Amino acid sequence: MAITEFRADFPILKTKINDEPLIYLDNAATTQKPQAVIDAISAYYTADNANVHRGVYTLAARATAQYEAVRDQVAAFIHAPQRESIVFTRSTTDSLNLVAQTYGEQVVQAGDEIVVTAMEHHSNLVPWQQLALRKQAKLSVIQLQPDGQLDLASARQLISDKTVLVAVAHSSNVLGVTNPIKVLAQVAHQHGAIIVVDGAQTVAHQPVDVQALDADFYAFSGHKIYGPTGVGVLYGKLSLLQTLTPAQFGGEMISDVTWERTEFAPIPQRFEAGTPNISGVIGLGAALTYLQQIGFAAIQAQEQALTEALLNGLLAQSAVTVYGPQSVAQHGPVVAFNVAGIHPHDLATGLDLGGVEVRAGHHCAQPLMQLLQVPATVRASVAFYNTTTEIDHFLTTLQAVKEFFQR
Amino acid sequence: MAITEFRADFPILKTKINDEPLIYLDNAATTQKPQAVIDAISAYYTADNANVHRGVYTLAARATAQYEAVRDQVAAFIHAPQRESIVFTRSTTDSLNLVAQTYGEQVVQAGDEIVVTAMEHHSNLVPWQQLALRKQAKLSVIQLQPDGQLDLASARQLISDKTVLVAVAHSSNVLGVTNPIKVLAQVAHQHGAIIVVDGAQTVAHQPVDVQALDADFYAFSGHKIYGPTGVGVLYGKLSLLQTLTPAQFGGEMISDVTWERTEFAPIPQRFEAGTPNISGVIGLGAALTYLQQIGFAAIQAQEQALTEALLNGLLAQSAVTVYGPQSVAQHGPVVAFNVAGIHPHDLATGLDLGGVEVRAGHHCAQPLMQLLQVPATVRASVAFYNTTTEIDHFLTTLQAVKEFFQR
Amino acid sequence: MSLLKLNALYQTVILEHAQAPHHQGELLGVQKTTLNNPTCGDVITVQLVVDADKINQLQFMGTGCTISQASASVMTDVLLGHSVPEAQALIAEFSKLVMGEPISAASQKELGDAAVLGSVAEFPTRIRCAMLAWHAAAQGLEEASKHE
Amino acid sequence: MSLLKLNALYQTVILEHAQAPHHQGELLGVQKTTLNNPTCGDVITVQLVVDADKINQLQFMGTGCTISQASASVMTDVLLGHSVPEAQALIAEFSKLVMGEPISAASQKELGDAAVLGSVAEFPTRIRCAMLAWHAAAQGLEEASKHE
Ligand SMILES: Cc1ncc(COP(=O)(O)O)c(C=O)c1O
Ligand SMILES: Cc1ncc(COP(=O)(O)O)c(C=O)c1O
Repeated sequence: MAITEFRADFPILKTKINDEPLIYLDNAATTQKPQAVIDAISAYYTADNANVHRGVYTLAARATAQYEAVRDQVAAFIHAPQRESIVFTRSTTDSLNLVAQTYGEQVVQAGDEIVVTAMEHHSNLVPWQQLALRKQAKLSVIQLQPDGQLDLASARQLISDKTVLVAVAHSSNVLGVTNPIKVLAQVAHQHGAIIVVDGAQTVAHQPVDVQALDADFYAFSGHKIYGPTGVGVLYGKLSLLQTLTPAQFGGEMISDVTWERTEFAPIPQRFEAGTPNISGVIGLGAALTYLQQIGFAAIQAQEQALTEALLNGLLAQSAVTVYGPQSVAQHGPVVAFNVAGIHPHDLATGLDLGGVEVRAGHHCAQPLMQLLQVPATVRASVAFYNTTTEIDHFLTTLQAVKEFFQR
Repeated sequence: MAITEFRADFPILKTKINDEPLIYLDNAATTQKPQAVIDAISAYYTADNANVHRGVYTLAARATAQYEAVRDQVAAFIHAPQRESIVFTRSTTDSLNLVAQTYGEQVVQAGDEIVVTAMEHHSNLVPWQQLALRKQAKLSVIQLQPDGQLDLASARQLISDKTVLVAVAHSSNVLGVTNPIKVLAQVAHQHGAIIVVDGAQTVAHQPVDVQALDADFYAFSGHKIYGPTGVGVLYGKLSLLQTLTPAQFGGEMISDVTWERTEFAPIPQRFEAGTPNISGVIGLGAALTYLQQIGFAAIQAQEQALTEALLNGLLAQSAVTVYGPQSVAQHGPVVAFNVAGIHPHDLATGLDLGGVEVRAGHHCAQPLMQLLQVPATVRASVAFYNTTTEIDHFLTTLQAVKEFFQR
Repeated sequence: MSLLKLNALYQTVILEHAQAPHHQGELLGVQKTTLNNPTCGDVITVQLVVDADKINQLQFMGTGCTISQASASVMTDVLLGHSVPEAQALIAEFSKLVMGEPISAASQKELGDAAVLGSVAEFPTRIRCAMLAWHAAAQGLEEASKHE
Repeated sequence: MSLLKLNALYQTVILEHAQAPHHQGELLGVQKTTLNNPTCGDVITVQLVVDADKINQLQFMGTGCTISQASASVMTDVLLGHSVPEAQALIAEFSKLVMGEPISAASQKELGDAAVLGSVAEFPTRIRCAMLAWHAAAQGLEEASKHE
């Protein structure tokens, strides 16, 4: 089956925006959902809905089995050595905060150093910044090369024996670069630090092997990988998760409760307080099954072709500045840019009138915007279901909008 | 329209369990979903899916408008004075932990007292117990009357000027009682304490007015009020929410971020870190709209009739002990019971073979089980879509199962 | 794509104001009120002087999109010379206008060039851009009143 | 409801074991291994004495449902007299059995009354009940081996 045929599985891609066919190029913010995911959620509520882990009756057993099967699926998907390493959360943000509220609270001490990179999303910066402020630890920022790639020399210089934790995006949601996690993990581990990887922008676009990367924690969101909103994943090394006290309490995360004290359940239950997002987890399972049907080989080939058309098309236009690497070899499916003299908001509104949905703003990376010396950028990001025709249409519309404002 | 006609809106109620028609009596664990809720989620993913609060394009504006409209709806539903008081969370558990991690962390000090009741669910007990342990505060437990109702004399005795926080269930998930929140709020406020109300078992069964109750915080889950899993609500008084620093960081909960510090967004955004459960919130909105179509008058009348049949039917059987009040006037739609000599798990398995889904276990209230001196109970809980025929069938099946084990 | 749609939002008068804003620049020694739009990073600073209950001076600084710049420019034109209560009423009317609520013909007239920004009502995500300078002015007026 | 279905899970031999469990009660002065099933509050304590590499004494205490009580009772019958490695192998076989995995006819025979608990495989929520005592025994054996 040709990759372009999968596009038909996404009902929203047949709709119109402002009387123009929808051209959805904000995939880095959230992806669209295939019918298989929508159907899995409906099917769950239509035939299997019950609370998990609690009931001895058939319906509850069915719901629990489906929920827990997705844990196996996720473990296999990111090559985790065991299912117990997979904790279901609300989102990447929730996963990263969970690490800050458990490992961060329980391990980081005054004088310790936490290292982040200059390209982090607020979700992988602010939790560490606030933890550092609470703990009187120091936050250091790995710098970037002029083309937006991570400066490994800066990383080697900043990560020292004082470092307890390195927090880094696997791929940037602005610059389109993917970071050398394996190398960073090695450097961190040499100094006795752990590495927390934000995989929000990566898991939908390339195979991830948390063991090969040697990541201590790895976080991602369901909604950015064709799954539902409200579900995220935190992978943690077994040996780390086992030592941590949970940060949220209640429901089935206990083993024994008296008025005075509580014994917590084994991992991963220990970190899943209260009724989880059952339909969300099941929807995520359907998304992973769907993705695996297509296969990453086909996805990567298509997304590279789209990125090439997008990047080169933008670079060919006058007055356009592209942030991050200028060559497709280093550039993932996210392209941030600006047009001289036109505010990103005005560009996005113009494109929107042509049915083209792109993001304008700081992309939750305000400090990176300061580094780039812009208040905001436009960002176009592709998924395998986009077409080169759409990219062409985007480029033509952009040209027309530019002419409107430049007249 | 007769209340019984609404039953047809719940597709799962037409399915079979173990070749018998499903009789779903575990509504206190989670309710089933009407087609309107399932359709709202599908419609969102089919036509409107985009990330909220971030994009200037049409699709993002549509998603944001729908998401924020539910905030107004929830505010109206629980009679909150303003929309800014409504924070979307993952669940009741998440809401209560949010209060513990913000108000609890920021206000409670060594020597302070936190008061809970003997009937609390783990989700409204363990967060306070762990907070008390962290802060060297004292946890006191309001006792119960012999029939399971809250002992107000005990409450008045325990709540003192040392008390900073009273955490109490609006309705018990085991005893079927509803607590006098207004009185407890008065007592708490007289002593300068705040009251945190767990409304998980209440909002689906009676109208709630947080202002009339004078609750400082009020928590509930979408999945127990005919909405999706993975979405919860925390209501907080404006004056309280405004003083609190958030506990989770990232995404759009900021106003300004530099490497060194972060300024947080106004409430309620401040407490909603990362991409929220957008489809969950929209599904919750559909559930509230649906509920309001039926109206609480009809719901309460039907649920009282069902509870009466259930409670009296159980009390009429030999060897049955019902926990909580023995008269329907004091008994809400949750009935916990045991049969002498038969383990609750065996009963639940027997009932399950007859298509009847009831809970057996500690119902996340282990300390209450110790108080009742049982390791576990069976629990049957009704919703308006149940029928008296179903209750009859449940009672007959229970009789047959009893006979099987007693032979 | 139809450029007609772009014309509806970005009318000539708006583009002109954005390209050559009125009353832009710093008033030395006058208190500043700064507001930002976190979604896009736009920042607007408003400075005003109230003398004998009239707004005698009113300027703005900052960067932003066409809508926020044009709106700041027309805001200064509209509010200058008005009393504080009059200015507050006009801000309220402008707010209604960009939210798509009906306003009286008299208000419409008083708002002058600002009335053109009524087109923003059809672009919900841009309402914040249009309101930014006006919100800053409202806050500046409140502070100015306190100091009296 | 068809009582036949109940009969499939609660076979006579299971009901008999639950009603009059074998080797129930405390062994004074012998180390205890206690496990609980958090879902239902069941608690099983196992005590065992290994002598000349054979399980010489083995008793259990605790409350629970029919399945967990019967399973504890048959567990004591099956494991008593076996060497530690033999017992460990039998526990592994029993675990397979209740998970619905095929086991050899020899194992089936060795498990005796315990083989009847294979019916639990069709009741996924009850597998934990059936395994509780066996898990406790496995843990007790591990501790006993350490002490040698
Ligand atoms: C009284 C009560 N409080 C809190 C909860 C926790 O709700 P959730 O699991 O949705 O967080 C429940 C339900 O499980 C409950 O019955
Ligand atoms: C790199 C990166 N990290 C973290 C996040 C946060 O993801 P979520 O909003 O799903 O928590 C995002 C997306 O917004 C992202 O792009």
